[in-house]
Amino acid sequence: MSRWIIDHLWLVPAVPFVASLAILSLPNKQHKGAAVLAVAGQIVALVLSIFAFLPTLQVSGFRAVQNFTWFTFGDHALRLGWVLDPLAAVMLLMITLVGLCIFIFSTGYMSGDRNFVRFFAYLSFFSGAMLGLVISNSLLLLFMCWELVGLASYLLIGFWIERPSAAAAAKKAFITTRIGDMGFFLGLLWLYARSGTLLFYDGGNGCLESAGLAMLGASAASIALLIFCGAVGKSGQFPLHVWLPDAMEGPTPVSALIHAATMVAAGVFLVARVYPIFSFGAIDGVTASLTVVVWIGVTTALMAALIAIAQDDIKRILAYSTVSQLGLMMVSLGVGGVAAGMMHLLAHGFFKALLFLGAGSVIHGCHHEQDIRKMGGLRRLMPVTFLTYAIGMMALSGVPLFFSGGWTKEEVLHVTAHWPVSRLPYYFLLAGVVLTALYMTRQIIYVFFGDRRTASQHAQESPSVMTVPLIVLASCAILFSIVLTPAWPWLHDYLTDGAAHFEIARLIQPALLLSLALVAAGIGLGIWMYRRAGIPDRLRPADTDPLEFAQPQLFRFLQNKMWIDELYSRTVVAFSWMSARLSDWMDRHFWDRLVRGFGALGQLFGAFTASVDERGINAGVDETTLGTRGLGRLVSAAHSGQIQTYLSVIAIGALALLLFYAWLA
Amino acid sequence: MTPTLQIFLVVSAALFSTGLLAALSRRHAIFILIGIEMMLAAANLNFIAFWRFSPQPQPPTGVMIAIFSIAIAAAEAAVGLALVIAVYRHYRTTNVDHLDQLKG
Amino acid sequence: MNSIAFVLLSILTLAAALATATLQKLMHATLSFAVTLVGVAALFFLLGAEFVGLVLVFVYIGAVAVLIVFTILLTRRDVGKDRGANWGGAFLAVAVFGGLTWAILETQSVAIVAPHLRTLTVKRIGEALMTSYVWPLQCVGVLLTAALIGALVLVMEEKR
Amino acid sequence: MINPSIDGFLHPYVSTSIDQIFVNGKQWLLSWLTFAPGWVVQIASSLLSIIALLFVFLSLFALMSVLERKILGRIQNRYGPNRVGPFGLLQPVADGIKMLIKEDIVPARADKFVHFLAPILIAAAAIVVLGVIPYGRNMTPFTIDGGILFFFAAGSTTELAVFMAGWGSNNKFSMLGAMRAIAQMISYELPLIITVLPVVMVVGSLVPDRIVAAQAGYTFGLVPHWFVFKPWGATAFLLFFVSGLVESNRTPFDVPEGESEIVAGHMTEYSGFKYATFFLAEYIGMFAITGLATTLFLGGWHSPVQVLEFIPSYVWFFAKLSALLFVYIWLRGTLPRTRIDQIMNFAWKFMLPMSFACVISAAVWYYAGRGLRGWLWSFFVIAVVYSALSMLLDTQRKFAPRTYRFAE
Repeated sequence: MSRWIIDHLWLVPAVPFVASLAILSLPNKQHKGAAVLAVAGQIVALVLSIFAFLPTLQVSGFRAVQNFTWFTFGDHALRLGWVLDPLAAVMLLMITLVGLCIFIFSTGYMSGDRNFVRFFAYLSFFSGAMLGLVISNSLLLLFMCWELVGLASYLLIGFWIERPSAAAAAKKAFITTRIGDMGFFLGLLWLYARSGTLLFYDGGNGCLESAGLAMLGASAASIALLIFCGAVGKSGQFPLHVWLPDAMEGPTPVSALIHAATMVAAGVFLVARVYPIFSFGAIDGVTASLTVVVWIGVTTALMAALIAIAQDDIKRILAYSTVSQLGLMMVSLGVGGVAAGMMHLLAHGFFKALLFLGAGSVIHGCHHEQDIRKMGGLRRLMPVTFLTYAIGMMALSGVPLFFSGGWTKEEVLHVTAHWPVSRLPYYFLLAGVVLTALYMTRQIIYVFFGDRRTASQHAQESPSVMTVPLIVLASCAILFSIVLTPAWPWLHDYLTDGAAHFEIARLIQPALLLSLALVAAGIGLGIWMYRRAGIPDRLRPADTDPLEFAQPQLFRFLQNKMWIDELYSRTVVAFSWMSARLSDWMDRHFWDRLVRGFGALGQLFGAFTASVDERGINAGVDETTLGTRGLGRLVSAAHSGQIQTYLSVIAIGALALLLFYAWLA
Repeated sequence: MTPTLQIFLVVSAALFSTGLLAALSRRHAIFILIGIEMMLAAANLNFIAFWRFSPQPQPPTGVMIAIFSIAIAAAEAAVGLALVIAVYRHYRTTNVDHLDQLKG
Repeated sequence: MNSIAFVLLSILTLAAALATATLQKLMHATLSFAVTLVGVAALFFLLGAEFVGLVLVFVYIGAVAVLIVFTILLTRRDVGKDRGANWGGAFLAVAVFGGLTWAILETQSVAIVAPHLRTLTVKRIGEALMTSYVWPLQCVGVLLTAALIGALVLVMEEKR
Repeated sequence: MINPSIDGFLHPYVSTSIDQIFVNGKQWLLSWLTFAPGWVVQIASSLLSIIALLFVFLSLFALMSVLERKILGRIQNRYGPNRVGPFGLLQPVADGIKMLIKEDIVPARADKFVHFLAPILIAAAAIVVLGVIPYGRNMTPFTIDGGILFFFAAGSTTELAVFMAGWGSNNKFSMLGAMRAIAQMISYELPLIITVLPVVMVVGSLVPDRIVAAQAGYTFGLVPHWFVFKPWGATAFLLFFVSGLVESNRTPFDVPEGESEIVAGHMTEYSGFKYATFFLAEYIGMFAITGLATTLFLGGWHSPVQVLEFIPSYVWFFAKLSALLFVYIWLRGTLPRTRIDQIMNFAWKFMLPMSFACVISAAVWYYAGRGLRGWLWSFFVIAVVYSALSMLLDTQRKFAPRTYRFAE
């Protein structure tokens, strides 16, 4: 069994790919068929992932690798492959499980969309690419899948092409991530140039194993940073985070699957995967590259959390929280807590998907209204959505003990606290925790409490096909914490090749109390601030945010995302416009002239050769043709059209041949 | 006396030239075809005769070739006759003397 | 093998062939063509190639001859007499026959008597067809199919 | 070949000797010629066989002609011929005499030669074919390697003969009849031969004796191993039977001599003994086809159950033969005449594909190990093809306007 799955691990991504192809070949009306195909593909992938998960449980530090030669040029053989280790296995499980829920959800959410079929084709395509990314054992293969998921996200963000905003967002996402991928690709090339292989694990001489690492030497840090660029782009870290909020233009299931649960986590996963390069030559767990990672993570986490406070679009809030959570994961990776980061990634995958789907359900209920200020009072109208959403919110804002998010955040904070370089990140993260609790509370209050406002007048609970995935994900978000508790840190040890053992004493720690206090503070603050949000009082009109009322400049600053987009459009975009204009001018006035000059030369030469033809050659040719024609006339006379004449000629020929042979003999 | 290979060859030669005669002297398109069929039959007779008179045992090459050539001759006859009919449809004649539109 | 039978058969065959080449009535000529083929088949029997003989009768009498008479009937306009034999053709045929016979009689290596025949069973032919001649067999199959379709297309009335 | 272990209340040797009585008789007669050279003996033996054949089948023809008329009479609720002799059994004699003394008319515009040759050729073709059928244990008149092929090769001469008859008697009806006859004969020759293929494939030989021998043996002594009990065999048998009907121009496929439309088809201009010859040829052809069917599918001269093996083999053979003949007569009494275009469509659109299906399913049966599995598989193949065909051919216009593509 285990042998089989290791040999056929490629099936896991292959199945959704095939499904997407099949769906693409369907007629545009075939909604049911498309849905069935996609979900079936996802289910198969899930089952296969479970099969793949089992063998990794048996031995700690299990790692099975399967490499093959893609093509050979000269004496180099470019080899690809797939790897099955705890990291890949848990990612597979998470992606397929969440993906399945989201697929089912979107059969309800997208019902009645004209391009239903296309949507599911893209979705399956994405899931295939993502799974491939997770299992790939070669940086090149990983890069390919990386680009494929980029493409999928582009297609899905711009799914509603008719909306200009969607098209723009898609372009933005694609270009922005491309900037990061540029760095990634450079890093890849450099890595290949130094170590001569792109395989991660290759029986001792893969680029993540001692031999390969040794070859990197001093350049490891730079390579790591270049690769990190890709991660920054993909998972929306600080300089390149601008595309992620805009990506919310896509359908909500897409935001849930791609821009919350899986794809944006790919960056984190990448760092975790090539961690040996980052940590190469580390002095007590600190290297230059890791430090960069930490600071960028911290910046992102805090900034995004701040911006999230002042957003009104329900999905944008979640998007910014995603960004900040990703920053959190980056920090934990940077400070050396790979396991912690991955755990948070997984937990986050569940509850963030849950939140997005909840948001989707809310939006669906409110007839595609996304502004939270227009909602409210949905608590009674959509009870299931409300409960699940609340669970998600708790998990996100890290309420301890019962919610997976809490435990993982504990882990992260724990490792961050012991970072030898500085304690600043730790404090920032604590602030981040408070902020997270705050903006989630704000959102909950706006959306579910209070009395109904314009959009939520006629809202009603979504169909079960949408609510059931919510419930499943919610239960995941809770039950998942079983394997996370410090009392029985099974997942942690599973990821760090240790052996888990139960010890109730570790359950309660001082840090726990601290974070409890922080979360309580955040939520309390939120409730206090927004207790009468949306209710006009004597000074403040209904649709102004209490914070805005209190601190207009600060609020505007945050609301406009700290003017980072504006900054970019002033600098980067303007610069590229400039250069484009310049090259255009060059093209018109310089290169064109040059080309025309050459053209003139050519014409001159042509005229010359033409004259030579006229004078020198033609006459002879004409003579020849005339001669040929005359000959043809002569011969064609013999062509009488009488079959029997031909026959007799043949017979005469045969006879002549016979006689000739006789004469020879 | 038992017939030698020579006799057979002479017979088949006679058959062949009779076919040739038919193909050359007849004016009717179908009979040109028949003449060709007869020549083929003569050729088959040769093949069989040579196989029979070759040292035995031996792979039955002659027989094989004869069988194949019979099959091919059948195909040829079918197409040829179809052609004759098609030609007849156009020119209302099967006299090859009148079918010389292809003259140079 | 039986020389009397041989003589009779060859006389029959050649006579029928000559009739085919010369008879004025098309239908008679066709029938004598059939007789010719029967004679050839009988010669095959004499040579110990029963299978080929049977196939010859089967294909020619059963199919080709019928096809021919059908064609003659379908192109009926100028059936009847087929005038004007071509003496040049006759001369040429005689010349070819003379040349061939002369050559055959000159060649000493063919003046041999048949060795003892190891009977050629249909089974052996079948095995040969299925082993060493399988590709030719397939090709002939394709050829026949093509011929069938081609003939059909040719004789189909063109819609106008 | 002789199987002495025959249980039964007759003494085995007695039964054996009865079984082989004709063979031994022939040997005895030939033993008088020991002094003569070999080829004389050869010729004499073949002459003996021929005489026996002619005797048996001509008498069978006579019997058949009267029995058919009587049975048809029963079917049509009237007496058959019952005046000449006991139960009118001498009717054929009277007919024969009548035919012989009738005037033999040859039309003035007819092609005398061809017109004369046609009946001879047709009768010859019909009779020659009888030579290769095994009528009993060691009772095959002429064992040719590739006898089945010989059967069809000689049988295919019939078409030319029919054509000669039609063309020779320079008559519109004759020509038309001949055209129809040839058209349907050629069309049905394909299914006829292709349905033989599975048997030949399975047995691996074209020799009728081998085919009969391959059908020997019983399961539980009750179910004989005849090919008709295999799915492909059953289908092939049915197809073969129908094609045989057509080949011998019997109802419901007797358009060539459909008296309501064209007086008597290619026999219109024939009278007297020539007509009788045609009649004879038709019946002999019928016997030949049914005999071949018996040989190929009904286990030749084998007895249906083991305990009855003491009954001589030729008895069994002729019993089966007459059963099939009875079915022929029965059909003639039952079915109306089909239209020529319907016959053609049936041939090309149904019979041919089905017979190919038979070949395939025989192959399947062979390679799926001849047992129950093979049985089921081949049945499956047949069923699939059949249902597919029935779906494809289910046109709404059942009563198509008649179209003549065969005679202009």
